[in-house]
Amino acid sequence: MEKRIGEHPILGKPQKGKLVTFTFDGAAAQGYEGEPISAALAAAGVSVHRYTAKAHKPRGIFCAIGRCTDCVMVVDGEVNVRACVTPLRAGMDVKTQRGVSAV
Amino acid sequence: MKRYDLIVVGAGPAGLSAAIEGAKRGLKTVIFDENEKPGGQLFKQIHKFFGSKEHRAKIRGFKIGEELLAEAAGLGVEVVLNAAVIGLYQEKEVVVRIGEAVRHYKGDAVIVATGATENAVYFEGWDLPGVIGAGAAQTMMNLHGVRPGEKVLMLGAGNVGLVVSFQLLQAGCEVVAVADAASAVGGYGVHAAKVARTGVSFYLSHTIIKAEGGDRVNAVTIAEVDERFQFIPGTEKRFEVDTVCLAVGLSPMCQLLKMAGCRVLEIPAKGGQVPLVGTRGETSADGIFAAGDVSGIEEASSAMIEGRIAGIAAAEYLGYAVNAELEAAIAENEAALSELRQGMFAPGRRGDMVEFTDEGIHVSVSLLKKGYVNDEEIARFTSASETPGFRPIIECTQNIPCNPCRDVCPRNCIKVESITALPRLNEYNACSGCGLCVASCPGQAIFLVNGDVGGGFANVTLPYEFLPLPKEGDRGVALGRDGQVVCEAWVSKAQISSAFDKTNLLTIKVPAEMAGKARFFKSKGAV
Amino acid sequence: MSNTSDVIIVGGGVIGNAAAYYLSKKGVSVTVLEGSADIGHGGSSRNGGGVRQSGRDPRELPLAMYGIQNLWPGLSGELGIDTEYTPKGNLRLGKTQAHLDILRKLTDRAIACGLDVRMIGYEEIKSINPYLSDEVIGASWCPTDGHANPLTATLGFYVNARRLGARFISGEKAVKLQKVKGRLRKVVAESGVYEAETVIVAAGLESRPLLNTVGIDVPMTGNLMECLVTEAQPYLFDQMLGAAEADFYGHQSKHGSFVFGGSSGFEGCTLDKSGLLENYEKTAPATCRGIMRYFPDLKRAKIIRTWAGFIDVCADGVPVLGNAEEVPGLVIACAFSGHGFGISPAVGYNLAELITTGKTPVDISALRYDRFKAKI
Amino acid sequence: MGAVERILEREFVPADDDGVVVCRCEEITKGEIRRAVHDGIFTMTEMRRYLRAGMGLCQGQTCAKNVKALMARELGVPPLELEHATARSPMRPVEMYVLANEEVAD
Repeated sequence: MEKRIGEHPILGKPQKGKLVTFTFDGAAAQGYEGEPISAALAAAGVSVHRYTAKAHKPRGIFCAIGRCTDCVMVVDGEVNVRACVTPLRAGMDVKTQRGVSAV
Repeated sequence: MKRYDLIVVGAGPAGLSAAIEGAKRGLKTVIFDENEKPGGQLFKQIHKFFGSKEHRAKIRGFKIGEELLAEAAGLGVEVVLNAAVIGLYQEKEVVVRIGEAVRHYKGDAVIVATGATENAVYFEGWDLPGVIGAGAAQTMMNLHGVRPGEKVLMLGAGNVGLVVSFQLLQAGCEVVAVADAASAVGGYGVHAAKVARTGVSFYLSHTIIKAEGGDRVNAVTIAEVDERFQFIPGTEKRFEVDTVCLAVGLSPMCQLLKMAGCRVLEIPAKGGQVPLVGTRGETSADGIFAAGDVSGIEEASSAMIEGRIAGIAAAEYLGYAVNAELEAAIAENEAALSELRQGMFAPGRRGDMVEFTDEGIHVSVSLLKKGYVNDEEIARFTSASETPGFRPIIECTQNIPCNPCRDVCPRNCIKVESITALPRLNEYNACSGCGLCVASCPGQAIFLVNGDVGGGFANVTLPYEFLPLPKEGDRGVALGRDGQVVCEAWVSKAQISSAFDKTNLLTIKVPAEMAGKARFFKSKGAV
Repeated sequence: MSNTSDVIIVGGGVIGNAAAYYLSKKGVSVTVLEGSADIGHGGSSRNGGGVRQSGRDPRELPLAMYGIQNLWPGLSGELGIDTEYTPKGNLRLGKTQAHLDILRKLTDRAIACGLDVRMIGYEEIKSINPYLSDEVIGASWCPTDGHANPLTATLGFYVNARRLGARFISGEKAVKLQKVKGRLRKVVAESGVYEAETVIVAAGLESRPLLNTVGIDVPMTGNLMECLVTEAQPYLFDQMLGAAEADFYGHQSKHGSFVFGGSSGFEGCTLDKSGLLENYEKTAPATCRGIMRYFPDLKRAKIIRTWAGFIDVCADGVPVLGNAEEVPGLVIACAFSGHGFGISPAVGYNLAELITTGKTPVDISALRYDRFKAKI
Repeated sequence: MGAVERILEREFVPADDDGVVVCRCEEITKGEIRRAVHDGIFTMTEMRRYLRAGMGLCQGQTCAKNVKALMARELGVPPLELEHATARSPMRPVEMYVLANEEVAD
């Protein structure tokens, strides 16, 4: 199923920025500028944002408003970036976080 | 240091309302909000609000947010977004992160309206991707236009769980079930009914045993619980899902007030830790006020009124309003607030098992257990007649503070005596079939029935907030209140009108004897 | 339950807990009275975690050395709780010639006491910690120093003392010491009266008013200091760090977060109206600026929490420790002046020896309560 | 706040779901929290310090209520008797260079 809502019965067509390219774990991906990184990833079918430090368990979006910090990823080399409240920009380098690093 | 008369933290319904009242009285006012968009939870609430005209009833939450924001801007309130208040220090010093800097501000008065945060429950697999808060689902679909998943199980049959379930359906997701450990639906029955009639099953006295999956949840198992919330072996039910939504309540977010040294109490009925506040929203710390969910979880309508009171109180505290004006405004707003706090869902009655409506009618047990009023019980409240001519069928069975149906009818067909009374028909007034009541009812509980359109058929007009909107002539099936197929149906009319505000009216033709049962429509293609 | 035990310890901080543990191990019955709701409420949970010998006054240096040689290495194993003891050295950093002069003086003094510590230059500093900025021109280096986790160490002593039978009562503030027939016998607290042969007063700043009730005064004052902690970060280094003027200290914890203390220069004159040990709004930003001058690479690390705590600063900067003979039965352990955590196992151990044998393995006579003399 | 005698009469009884994570950030399980109570960890603040439950990135915003209920059950007291941990700034994680950059508001 298409993850993006084309037209919503109440909200109409989602207002989005321009389509931009970024990289996710080294591969090219697309999303709309200004939407949270997590929205672009969800639309691309990505659920796993990180693997935990102790048990190496997958984690993804949980609160989506920057509070639970479960969705943190490595963005442009910076660890622990909350993907749900960080706007997507063209050319961003987004990586799955493992523990507190990208490897 | 930059100083304001009034610093408001949080641009949700309470914060915006507080700032408006302050600014109206001449206070130099600023609002800081950590989010990119103002309005707080209003911007995720796409349903029409309950209440009366004064409470902006039948206006959708996000529109109310826009209205408040415009009003605040018009009064000269500075609304600073992407501005996270990171501390409320002594002497009312507010430290705000804005962009790549922190700024220090002083407020002669500070109103904290930081709202609430979602509760969580833990079970095996709750940390899997795909298990999310109901608020997260709202954020993803209503703010960012992305479906959180395809097949969703909702845990929680309070208002949040019910509203979000309906929103998931509107976004095109499948809701496989709504489960709740409580033995009865906790939210408004009408919210449950509009979900149930689309075919969603309700499992009360059920909770989640475990979620399974690898890199994402792919199944969830629920089971029945006894009165002590212990699992009953053998009652497990497993659903294949890619998403589990948790809607298990909210907690006030009062950390900022705690940091400021305000006295905080733990009050379970208010959702957890709340500041000790007086009738004006004043906390134990001089010049610091609290309003909205941060001082106790309630509806957004109440938050707006609390915000107004706190805004006026801050004005009085700073000498911008005389006490008499404050007292009058408080009395007026308190009257409105107490009106909102009446009925079966009044804060004081939370947790009570209500057996009879204020009118003395035995409440629908099926509504509480299964999310819909069954065919036998509905007769206590309303009935469809198999006669020609339009007649509104009002399936509003609980005393909630709401009366737009009365105000909207051009022919005064509907009366609602006190705001929480069940609507009644004025028999002597002829319904014109305009459909405004159907479109205006925030609970989507009103249907128009024309009991005889010839050939043994009746027309049922129902509210329809989904896409695609079926077209005249489409064939399909009618579903009953319980979401089961009751008969074949044909679309005789699909009405879109700006007066209906996106609640489209779908008129379906069904066999006359089904007029009392047919409450939803599914196109053949969609069955 | 009987309110009589062999020893009463007033104060459930790391000192009190360590003493309770070592006494319980010897079969002594102990009652610990903690005035707040939480064990380790005061400085024990509000410090930078340094376990160092370098930079210490010669009067307390022997205790620090004793602990590092005899107690810290086996402590986690003994307690069954990870105290995160990391003996990977201490760099005390200097940025100016004046700093180097201070460090040199401290180093010479410590060497005279037999400590392995020396001055090192830029190159060697970089080889030990390549992340330090070029502003650092010299440092003292003590390879046997280190750091540990004050939270788990404090609670580790507590949990084990409790397991060995020590009685703990929290929320029980001691208000008065009382002599019976010439010997200290009773501790009157808010909810009860307790009796013992020996009373250890290890209540930090609160010790002073309590000791006053038997006519003893320890010249000390409270100084509200602040620390901050970052989110977990990839591993960078494992030394303990300090600065010549003691205005910056910290380390990276095992968990990955950095714990740093710093100052704004307003210490001692900030407001604390509510008594909540409030942070001062200027301190965390100042500390961050300080850290970035030492570690520019940490600029994007996120601060997740700050906290403040009183240090009990003694008039001459070293603790008061040992018997107060003029009040038989009274043992004092307070005024640790902000560097008590590192020596807490040694203090606890020596107090236990003092109480059970009358002697201590380390000579603590320089820390006597009655040492204070006017300067002229 | 009254005096609390740090004694727990009940023995620790293992449960099937002891392995379930309660504090997501620090991956602390139900069993670890329950066992810590029996070790003598009686307050929310101590639990943070002992196990790091509620000390991670979110600072307990997600788990505090659940940890509290779990501890209360284990201690055999009403949850109301347990105090939440202190609220400390910053209320949201802030990068060091941002916190360091104090702009004078104009």
